[in-house]
Amino acid sequence: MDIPREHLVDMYQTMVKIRRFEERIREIYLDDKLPAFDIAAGLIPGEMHLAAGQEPVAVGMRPHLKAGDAITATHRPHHIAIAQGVDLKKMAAEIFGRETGLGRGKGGHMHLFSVDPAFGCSGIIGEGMPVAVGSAMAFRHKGTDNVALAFFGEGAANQGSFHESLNLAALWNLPVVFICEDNAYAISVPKTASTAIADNSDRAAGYGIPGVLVAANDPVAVYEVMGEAIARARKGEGPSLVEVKTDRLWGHFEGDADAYRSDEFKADMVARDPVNSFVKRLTDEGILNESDIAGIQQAMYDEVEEAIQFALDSPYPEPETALEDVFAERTVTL
Amino acid sequence: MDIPREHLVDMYQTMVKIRRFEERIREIYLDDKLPAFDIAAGLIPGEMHLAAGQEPVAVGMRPHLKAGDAITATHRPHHIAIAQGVDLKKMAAEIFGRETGLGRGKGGHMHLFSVDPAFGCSGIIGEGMPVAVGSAMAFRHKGTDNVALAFFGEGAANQGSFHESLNLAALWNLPVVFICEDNAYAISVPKTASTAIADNSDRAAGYGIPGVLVAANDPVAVYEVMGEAIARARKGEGPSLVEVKTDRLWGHFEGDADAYRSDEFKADMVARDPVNSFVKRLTDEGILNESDIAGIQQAMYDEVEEAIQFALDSPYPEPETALEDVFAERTVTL
Amino acid sequence: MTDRKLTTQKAIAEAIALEMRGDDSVFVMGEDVATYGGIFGATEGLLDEFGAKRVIDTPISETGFIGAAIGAAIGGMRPIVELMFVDFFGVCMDQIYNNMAKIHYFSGGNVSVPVVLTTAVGGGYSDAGQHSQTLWGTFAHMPGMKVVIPSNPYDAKGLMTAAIRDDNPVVYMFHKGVLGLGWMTPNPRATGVVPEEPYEVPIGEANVAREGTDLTVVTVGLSVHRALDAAEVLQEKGISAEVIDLRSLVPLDRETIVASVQKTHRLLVVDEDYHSYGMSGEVVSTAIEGAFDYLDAPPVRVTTPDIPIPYSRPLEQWALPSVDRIVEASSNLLVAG
Amino acid sequence: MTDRKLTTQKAIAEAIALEMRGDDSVFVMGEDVATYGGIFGATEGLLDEFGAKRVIDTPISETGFIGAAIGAAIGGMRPIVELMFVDFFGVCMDQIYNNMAKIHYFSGGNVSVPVVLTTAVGGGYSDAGQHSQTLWGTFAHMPGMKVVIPSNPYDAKGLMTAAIRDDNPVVYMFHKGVLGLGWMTPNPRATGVVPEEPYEVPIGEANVAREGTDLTVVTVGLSVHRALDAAEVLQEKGISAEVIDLRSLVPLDRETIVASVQKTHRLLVVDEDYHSYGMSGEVVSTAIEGAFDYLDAPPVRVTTPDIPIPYSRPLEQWALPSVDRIVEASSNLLVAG
Ligand SMILES: Cc1ncc(C[n+]2csc(CCOP(=O)(O)OP(=O)(O)O)c2C)c(N)n1
Ligand SMILES: Cc1ncc(C[n+]2csc(CCOP(=O)(O)OP(=O)(O)O)c2C)c(N)n1
Ligand SMILES: [Mg+2]
Ligand SMILES: [Mg+2]
Repeated sequence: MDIPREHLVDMYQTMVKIRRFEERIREIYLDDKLPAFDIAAGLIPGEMHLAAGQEPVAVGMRPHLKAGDAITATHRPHHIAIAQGVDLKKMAAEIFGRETGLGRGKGGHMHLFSVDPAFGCSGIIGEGMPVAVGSAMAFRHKGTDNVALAFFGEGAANQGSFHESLNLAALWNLPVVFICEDNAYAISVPKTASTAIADNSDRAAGYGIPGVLVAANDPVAVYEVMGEAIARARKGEGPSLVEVKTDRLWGHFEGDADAYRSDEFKADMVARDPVNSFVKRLTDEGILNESDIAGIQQAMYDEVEEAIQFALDSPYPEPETALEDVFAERTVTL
Repeated sequence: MDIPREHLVDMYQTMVKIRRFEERIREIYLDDKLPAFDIAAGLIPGEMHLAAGQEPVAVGMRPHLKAGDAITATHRPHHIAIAQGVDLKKMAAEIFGRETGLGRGKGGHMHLFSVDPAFGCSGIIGEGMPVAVGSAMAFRHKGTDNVALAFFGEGAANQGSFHESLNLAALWNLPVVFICEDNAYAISVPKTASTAIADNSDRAAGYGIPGVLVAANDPVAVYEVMGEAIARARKGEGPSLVEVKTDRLWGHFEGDADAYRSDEFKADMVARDPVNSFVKRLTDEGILNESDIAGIQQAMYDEVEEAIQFALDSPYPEPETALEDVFAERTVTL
Repeated sequence: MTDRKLTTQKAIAEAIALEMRGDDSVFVMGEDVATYGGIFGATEGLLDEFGAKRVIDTPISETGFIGAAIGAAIGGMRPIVELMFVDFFGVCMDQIYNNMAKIHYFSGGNVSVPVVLTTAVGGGYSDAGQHSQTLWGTFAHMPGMKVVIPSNPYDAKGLMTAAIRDDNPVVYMFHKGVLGLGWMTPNPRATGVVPEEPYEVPIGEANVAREGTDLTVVTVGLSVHRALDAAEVLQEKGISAEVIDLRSLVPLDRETIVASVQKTHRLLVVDEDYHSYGMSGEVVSTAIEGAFDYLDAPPVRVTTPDIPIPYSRPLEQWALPSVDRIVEASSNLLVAG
Repeated sequence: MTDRKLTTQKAIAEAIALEMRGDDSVFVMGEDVATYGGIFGATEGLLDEFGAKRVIDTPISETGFIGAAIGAAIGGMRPIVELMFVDFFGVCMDQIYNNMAKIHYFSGGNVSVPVVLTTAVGGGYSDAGQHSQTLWGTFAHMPGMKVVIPSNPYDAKGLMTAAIRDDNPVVYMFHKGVLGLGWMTPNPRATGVVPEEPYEVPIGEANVAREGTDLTVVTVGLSVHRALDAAEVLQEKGISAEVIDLRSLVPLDRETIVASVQKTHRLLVVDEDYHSYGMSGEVVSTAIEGAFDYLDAPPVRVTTPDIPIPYSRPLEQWALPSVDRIVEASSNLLVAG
């Protein structure tokens, strides 16, 4: 496939942005929790699931998106949100629990919701897949050619909602792309101990839809497969299931001792770090030179820093605002 | 396959018993509710889901069962319970809400539980499949070669529990046989409006287990396929998914106007009534003659009548016994 | 204004039809809602008028299609989604309470989820322990969704209209015994005058179904009918019972409860839901918090005991709140204190 | 008898290990219970001792494996099955409340379902709205399962032993804040003396965690610690608070609540669960029903308001019951009436 240069550059930039964001969140998260780790302490309290290593899954779809497309992601949502273009400042502010955050500090890192672009995520495994089916119903009703994308882990593929969602989307021929981020682990449980077959993409046959395996943690491979799946959905040809073999470079959550993965496994992952592989490829192919790369890095680092600074400069919500936003005001009245 | 005569006769007998039971329940159920149908009235109040037409699914497994095997069935449970050999008197008494019933009148027709044989059913679609997985875990732990059988409708195959149960059983290589009773309808919703693919047996591939379609509503065809699936499970070779295309001759529940199925569809079903086809075959093949058949019918009718009479002769539970059996006494103490 | 009478079931279907005519974003989905018209008739006639694109039969995949209703609502639709019996909530509660009810909050008010979740509740016709529950206490306990329970045709239409127009998730529970279905035990209170035009009954306002002076009976659903029947019996005994139909558990109209108890000085709560940790305790607490000094006797609860609902008729009828139990408890309450 | 001290988390794991040694039918299953030892350490060390056949990591299929625990229990096993966070109940509640909790009843007492369902509850560490709930009111509302909630290591071990030996389904909720985990905010009350031998704490008996004369504080879980801390502050103000740790919501030890209120004449309920339609209302009603004439003032509730639990620390800390809120409400209660 001939990939436009700007798509390659865009994917690379976004990968850098994601990685930088995750690194900075990690630093700040751990900073004030160590040596005596207290999950409730620090600038970012609570659980923190970071996606370093899974950037290819996020950026591969990016060039194929258009305004109005809707995405649901998981408890590990930052990479997807960033790739879709969710406001980075408001996202950072939410993670830091500030009044200026996407959810005014009410949601936190597992509950990032954006109206434009339409993004949502969730702390419950498998919760987002049915929602994507519903987004697609709305698109069909409105007659747009938008697509809904549902991201989920390989662990989530054993949850009942996977089955129900794929059947519904297939039955109703809806514009949904289901993307399984197979990082081989669900917390400590390896896929071999959770999944009766090797590739979830093979489960697509149970719904009569295409199932495609992307065996490499490579943005270009994801780009190609996602391009087809999204195009298919846009044309009204129905849903697809895409599975990407990817790597979670760090622990399940920050603070995870990660003792369930061998040192060898972890070293192998580091060796095949997708950001490094991709930059090497772009350099080898002459698409980017060293100064391009430095420029991109600087720009992305700046953008991330600006977002974090925005968060840090923002006020915490007033305690009593906890009572607000439970219910919306009625818009329609008599 | 060479089927022992006694198996054929046994299956026929059981079909007759089932059909007679369902007919009598139907008569009594409707008798005191018509012409002004009041679901709460009569000797048998509440919902009533009868399985006339689905006898082949039930009797086909029967000759392959052995003591200790466990079965979970659905809201339409009578045929399976009878085929497994659940005490017909206690079952009838439960349906009539009597103190002598399997559940002392607490469960009713959707909640028949028997310890020996181990039988349970449920009013919630898909609820029994995970339970069968657990029965199989217990068998494995105890080192028996027993098998757990989970029956469910084609409608239930779109419920999340189907997916989770098949994956678990396959992953753990457990002795479970999942049997889909495909009567083409879930209440009024035809399978074509609920299921993205034609045959649920094809979904077995998503779990790496055998999926077998029995395309005819025929006890012998079921017998053969179930024989293999049960033998496989007993040998420790793991679970299977069996799908049987069958017919629900009557409405979803008694009182259902059944307007969603065409007259032609219904007439076709009656024309291929499996009890009639089977008796014809047994007669044609010289396995039974007219007097055998008359004898079997009489015996089965008598058994059914005896069970119903037992129920009618049994007292209703005392109202206050409603408070009993919520909790079991502790058996283990300090 | 005519005197046209409808059953509660037809009043619900009419409210939906009127909103669907006026608002293209309203659609209906659920098991057997289209061809069958809903097992309890709440969507009767809609398929014929609006077609299969707006009245959608679903597979038995409650997590899937209720979750889909959420996505559709976020995307600008106003879905009405049916959970056939409330008893089935356990297969899909995550989508309901963790997702539908919380997204607005998580989003800091930016995302709205205008779903109406309809569901049938209640027992009394021997449908046993997985088809007879009310479980309104369970739904009302969890924040972020309104919970309404009409007891008559007028309220049923008005509350449905209000629910569809509400920008929040609304759980709309219809008791099978108040619907006026031909195949249920006849109930004259299930038919009543219903205006033909659209109107709203505001969500969160209780209804004083009968005025009285000696005690307050607070209840909801079919038990409103039982309480009204009991009030007539009590009247003959010289006891004047005020009957409050809560109509909505979330928001709960605590003011009306408190005002009535301040007037009558005695409270009886009738709750078809399980006794403990539910509605009855909340209503008692509300009265205590607002009218402690007015009470002449401790409030009394007539509820379904903490047992699965039994099948056999003598067991079930004994367990559920009945006119007799209300009359007896009211009479005792009047001499207590 | 030694003075050996354990954290609550280790006390739970020890109770399980002791029962597994003595009874081959006991086994453990759940997400991350084996290699990881349970996200909250409740199954720490069990894989090493008992192996992968009796300590089983599961896929993320709560309906599947909790349902399987039911089947195994009916088949003669005594499974301990973990629902990682109670907040996840919505994906599998059908198996829990409609199946596990009702089979014994439906069978007229013929079938037993001795499952222990362990689950982590509670907030306070900014884990937001889908990982911070207690929801014990929800579980306690539905009949057929016992519900226990230890607040300290001694009770944790004794209640776990009792739960495993019980022939009924027992929901065993451990509050993350009482476990003594190294990565949670340090809590001295989470470590305590635990006998090495097996023993039972009877299910259904509340514990008077502190005796007092001026008011009764009824609570459960981490809020017991908050109440005890508040009692110390109140003591300095000259107020003597009795603190009751319910330990079990089903069965509920109503006698102990009533007796205490009869003694102190004032009741404060502290409930980390949502305010309405839950535990707090049930405890208030229990006191009213049993000690109406003894009360000098209406009971007061300190609870989590009816909002999803917010993430941001100032919001969350404001919303959950705190020592300050208990002290303030107690002080006000003492001058009320
Ligand atoms: C219904 C439910 N069960 C369990 C959990 C706890 N949990 C959170 S993340 C996780 C693992 C998810 O694995 P996977 O889907 O592969 O995603 P990954 O973490 O690898 O990105 C689990 C079990 C949950 N949040 N929701
Ligand atoms: C979780 C759940 N959803 C819906 C229902 C209502 N219901 C009862 S039977 C039925 C149809 C079942 O169809 P199928 O599984 O094909 O079995 P059949 O009735 O055809 O034997 C439905 C939807 C239920 N009991 N449980
Ligand atoms: Mg994973
Ligand atoms: Mg069917």
